[in-house]
Amino acid sequence: MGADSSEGPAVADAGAPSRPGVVDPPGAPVHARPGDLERLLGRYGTMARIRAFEEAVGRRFRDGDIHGFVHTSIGQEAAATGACAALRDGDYLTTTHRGHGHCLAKGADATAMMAELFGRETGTCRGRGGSMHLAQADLGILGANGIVGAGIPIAVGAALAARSAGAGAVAVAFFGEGAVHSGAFHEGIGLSVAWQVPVIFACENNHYAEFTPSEGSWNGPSLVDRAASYGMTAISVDGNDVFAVEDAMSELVAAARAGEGPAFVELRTYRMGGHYEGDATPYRADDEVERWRSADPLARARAALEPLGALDRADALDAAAAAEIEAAVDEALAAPYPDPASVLENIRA
Amino acid sequence: MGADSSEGPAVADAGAPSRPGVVDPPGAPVHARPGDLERLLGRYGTMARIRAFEEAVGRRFRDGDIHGFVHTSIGQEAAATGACAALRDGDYLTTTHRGHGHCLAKGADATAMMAELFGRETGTCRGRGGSMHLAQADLGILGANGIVGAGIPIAVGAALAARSAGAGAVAVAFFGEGAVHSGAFHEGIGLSVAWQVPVIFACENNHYAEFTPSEGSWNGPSLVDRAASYGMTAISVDGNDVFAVEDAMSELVAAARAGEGPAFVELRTYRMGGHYEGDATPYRADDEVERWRSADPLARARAALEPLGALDRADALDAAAAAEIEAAVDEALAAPYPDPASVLENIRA
Amino acid sequence: MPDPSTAEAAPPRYIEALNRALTDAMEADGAVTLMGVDIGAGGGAYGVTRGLYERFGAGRVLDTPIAEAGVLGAAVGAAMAGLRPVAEIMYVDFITVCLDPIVNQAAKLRYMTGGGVRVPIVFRTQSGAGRSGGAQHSQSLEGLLAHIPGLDVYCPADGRDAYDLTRAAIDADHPVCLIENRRLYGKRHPGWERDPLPPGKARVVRDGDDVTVVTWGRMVHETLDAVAAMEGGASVEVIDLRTLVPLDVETVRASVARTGRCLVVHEAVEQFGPGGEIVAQIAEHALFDLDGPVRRYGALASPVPYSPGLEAAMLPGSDGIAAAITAVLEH
Amino acid sequence: MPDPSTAEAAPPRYIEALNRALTDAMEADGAVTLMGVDIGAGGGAYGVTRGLYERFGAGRVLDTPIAEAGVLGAAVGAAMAGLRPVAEIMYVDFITVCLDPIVNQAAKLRYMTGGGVRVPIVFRTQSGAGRSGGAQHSQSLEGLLAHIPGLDVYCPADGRDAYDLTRAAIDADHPVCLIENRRLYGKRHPGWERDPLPPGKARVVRDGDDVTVVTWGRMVHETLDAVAAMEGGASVEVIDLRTLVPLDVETVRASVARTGRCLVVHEAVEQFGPGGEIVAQIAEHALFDLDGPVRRYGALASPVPYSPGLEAAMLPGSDGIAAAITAVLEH
Ligand SMILES: Cc1ncc(C[n+]2csc(CCOP(=O)(O)OP(=O)(O)O)c2C)c(N)n1
Ligand SMILES: Cc1ncc(C[n+]2csc(CCOP(=O)(O)OP(=O)(O)O)c2C)c(N)n1
Ligand SMILES: [Mg+2]
Ligand SMILES: [Mg+2]
Repeated sequence: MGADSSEGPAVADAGAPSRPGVVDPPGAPVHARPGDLERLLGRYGTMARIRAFEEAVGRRFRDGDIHGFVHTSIGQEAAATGACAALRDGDYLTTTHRGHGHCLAKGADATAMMAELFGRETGTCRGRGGSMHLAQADLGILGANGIVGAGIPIAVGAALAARSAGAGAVAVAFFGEGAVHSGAFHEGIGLSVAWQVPVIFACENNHYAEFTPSEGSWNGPSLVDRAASYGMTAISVDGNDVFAVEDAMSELVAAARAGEGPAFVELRTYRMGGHYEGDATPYRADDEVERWRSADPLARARAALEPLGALDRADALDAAAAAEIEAAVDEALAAPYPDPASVLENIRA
Repeated sequence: MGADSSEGPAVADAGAPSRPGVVDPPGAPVHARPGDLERLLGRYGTMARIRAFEEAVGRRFRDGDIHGFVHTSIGQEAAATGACAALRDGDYLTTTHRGHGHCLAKGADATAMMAELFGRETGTCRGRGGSMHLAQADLGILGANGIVGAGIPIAVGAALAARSAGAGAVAVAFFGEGAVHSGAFHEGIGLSVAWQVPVIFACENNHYAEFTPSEGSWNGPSLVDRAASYGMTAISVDGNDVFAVEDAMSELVAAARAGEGPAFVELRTYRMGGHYEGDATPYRADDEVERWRSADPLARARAALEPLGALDRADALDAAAAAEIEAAVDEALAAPYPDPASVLENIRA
Repeated sequence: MPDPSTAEAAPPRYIEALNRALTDAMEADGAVTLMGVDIGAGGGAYGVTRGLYERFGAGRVLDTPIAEAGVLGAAVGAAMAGLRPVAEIMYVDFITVCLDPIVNQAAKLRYMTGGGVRVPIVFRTQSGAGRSGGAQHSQSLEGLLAHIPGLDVYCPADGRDAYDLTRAAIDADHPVCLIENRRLYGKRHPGWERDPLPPGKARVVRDGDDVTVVTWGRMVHETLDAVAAMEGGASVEVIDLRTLVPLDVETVRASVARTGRCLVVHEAVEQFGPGGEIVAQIAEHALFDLDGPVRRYGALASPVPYSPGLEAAMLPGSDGIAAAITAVLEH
Repeated sequence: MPDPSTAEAAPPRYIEALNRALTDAMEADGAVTLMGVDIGAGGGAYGVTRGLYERFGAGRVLDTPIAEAGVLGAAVGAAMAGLRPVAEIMYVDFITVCLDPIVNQAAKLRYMTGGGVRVPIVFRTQSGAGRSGGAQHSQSLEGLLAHIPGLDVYCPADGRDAYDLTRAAIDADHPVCLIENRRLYGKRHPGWERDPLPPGKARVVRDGDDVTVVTWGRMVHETLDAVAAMEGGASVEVIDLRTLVPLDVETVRASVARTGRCLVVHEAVEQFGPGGEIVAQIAEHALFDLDGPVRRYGALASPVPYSPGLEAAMLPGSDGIAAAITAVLEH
């Protein structure tokens, strides 16, 4: 997942040759109507919390409080926020190594998450999991995952259980566009189609898989064509427009709840940071990052809030998010580490 | 792979409920022109040899001379014969648990193959492999395989090596339609597209995977649509018409040799026997089998030979095949078993 | 558990005991859900699940395409979301295509979540060489699974344990690998009226004073055959471990303390195989109880050959076991 | 092999030795072809393959999508068709998604074909816990691989062996699993000027008379640290196995015959782990050389926890090794 910089040379200084560029960013403001104000502010607040969380993660990582690999989702907040806004209690999700945003958006507590990243007993996983294994079963968060693609069939199985339970719940598998080449993607999607279970495959296309740009590298079809070929609804949306994501997801989720089977959505976005914290991204051009900065999902929400005269409320949400995360960091830093004597707990049940 | 009838109850008497039927067989004669006579007789001879081989396998299995699982390809002779007719020395193939026909058609010696099935030292694999692991590297036969899907990426790798070697060789992966759901199929096809190597994916659609009919069971796209979605040429041909198979394969192989990358072909056929020798096929209707009998690839070739006045020559080929296989059986049965002291040979190289 | 109605004259075959255990577990708990290739309408490659599809329907006995990694991953998700999946891997050799859901997901999820999730899942599979299945259908891979913390590994050797360990596996709230032996499927074993033993409890199948043989699965029977055929009347204690994880070291240690000699027999390859654990447990904790070397007898370090004579040379069998017992006794 | 130009003042880092071995092997033989996720233009997740893409081109250093089972399967086919592939699995933990080409294909093909094919292939991967990688990025799984006949397993512990074992792995005409240790990547180890040893030859890293410690990989250094820090001046012999398959039992046995005591140390989980094999070899063949129990010291039977304190409690380290040595000596 990244270089163990304390002991091996990091890849950061690799002189990688230039690579094909990625697509241009979409830059328009979020498409909101006046009646959407409260909803937009709600979404903005979630995005601000994710942003504040991820920025704090970066700082704490540099300060050595976060022990393992950590991958942040700065620039991808609208995807997590919009998608999870379409979900309700009882729904499930699985996510990846880059899952902080999904967990927060599904309702996980920032303090418990931060404590998990700090390896504390008060963490969501009592410090056993870390960033790549964040989970909270009572919120339907069945886990981040360190194995690319592994969460996809897990979500299909959760959807199977949801269908058996009959309460109309759905499952969402979040994964990156790098995962679509894996057998887990194919087998998971194939099963979902065979079983016609209520699962949404939410593919965050942030255009990179580690150091490799995903466009143009492997030939083959577009993400949407790929998914559609299995015989399911497959759409692509501007993943940096939180309402576009929410609206698309809401439709797919409603269909899944109604028994119409699985669906796929590509959420087009961009990873503003490195693959992992500490990755200096020698493999991509600075101007590409700059261009995508203009498509920042928070900025685009603000651009929609501005004409509604709500920028001050957005500022207040920023401040609240900053305060919440700062408090979360402080509280988490003060929390105890697990007792080493408890190391063998919870291996069997 | 099948029931160990000596010690466990066989599945043969399972009272399986009725299942959806399979598609109707194509029954027209092989489409041959007068100038094709010698070629058609050549193909007929190969098919007759495969048929005779498989029938002998069935008999020897019932007599206890074949020790392990064995899967025959009666009804599928045109696919193996037509496809391999498009290949030349230096080309590679991988096949499956149902691979006798492909090996014979690519040039393997019937006596050595039979000896392999009998577990003899003179077998193609010195009795170490058996039916599911037939191989002959000097003929480019990189192996039958007991793991569904496993041969697909192996063929992709052989094609990569062939491209590196620069002599215009291609690789063919034979596999059943049941394999397309596996990760190995997806990952193998994906790599072939990424690397644009000269490999042909030859999917023999015999309509069953073990006891499960493949049509209608898993939803999802047709085989051709599935393959085409990866961005390669994908066609479907009447797999019981040896010329249709040969012509289609010749075109795809020529394109691959010319550097045009991978391609896919569905060979529509039917497994006349059980999944394995000893399978009483309670899961399919007798009349379905009868209907497909009218599409027997050998009968269809004979139907084309008849107007050309060549039925007597076909009879002679049948007789020659019968004699060859009878001699092969006798010679193989007379061959020695491997010396048990040699059990640890060839583990490392 | 052996109630009057099941304690019939002839004990059920091993395969019938498995089928009955699945049936009873499905009757007892509507969350128990089967999935696998050809287990539904087809009744399973060997017929273990025969009749269950008809009885419980396609919603609880799920046929799947040949996509084992997907199926097992789905089973993991289903287990976390309230079902109790029993996922079949047709041959243990095929774990190579679906190891991630077993090893990196099921085995670790409860631990990684600090106890936040339960993963009640059974990976049903079977092994059993000696019938020319070839190198890809003949392996005994229980040692790989037993090395992964978070997985229980059960290897029933007779009908009674086929029933009890299947029920126990399904009842467990953690992942269990249940490894049946296909060469036992057709057999009727005495002892059906035995009281059930829990996982983690070994069974002394035969009492003896001179040497302890520790084994499991089909090798229990090969060992009993070997002992029955042995000349000279050495007194051999035979222990069936029944489950590798949890491992009943106590029963083994107590036996070795009495006999002073020990042989571990398994069908798996000896090299870096499961027998090493048992030998090591004795060498670490019971060394001074020993009057002679503790030995292993397993398969040779080779892929399983197809040809019967080679396969017999590669696999442990009753003759070899008898010879190994004699060697341990003579040392 | 250590020629004047490479015998520079400061020994190369372990990672540089690996890179140099790959470079030299690629220079020496045009059939050597690298493939793996991000190994090309990106230079590898840890930089092991840095510069090779630029030097040898995209035709010999193949970046691949995240499809390890496909990549390794392709490597098997390429190996049979004339290339000498070196396929990277970024973390040994990921063998769970691509075990079939390793275990059922590469390891068995030469045997199954009666010697008809050669499969010259290297599966390059790395392990190394202790940095909060979490349960799916911290396992030591060499024991699984060592149990499969047909696979060699090499675990270089220093720069010299990183170079020599990589070259040997690539030169071998059979499949080799080369397991690097990422926590050694940045280290410069003494001994670069040593003569190369072949696979299957253990190395006595430190002579001693009172107890033999058998280990490999990073634990070699933890053991040396432990011994250096121990009070009382016990004379500890430390053996680096270097390769698990082939296994140099002779060197171990000869040492134990002298010292009479033995401890096996590994980073892998103890339960059904690779240490069992070594203990068993001693118990089987050198029991009467022993003056005390032979012990194992490996990781606890738990998924690897994330939190540093838990992880330290789970993994073997130099303090624990010292305590284990003392315990073995005191018995
Ligand atoms: C099976 C597997 N192979 C490789 C890796 C190493 N790896 C971690 S993240 C990653 C890239 C994933 O890219 P993508 O799916 O696009 O997600 P993103 O990081 O962009 O969010 C890789 C190759 C892994 N964790 N698991
Ligand atoms: C990975 C794996 N899963 C399951 C099996 C058991 N199995 C053997 S053949 C087969 C059906 C294959 O069907 P298909 O690909 O259509 O080939 P056919 O037998 O029809 O030629 C199955 C499920 C296997 N050998 N490997
Ligand atoms: Mg990405
Ligand atoms: Mg088929």
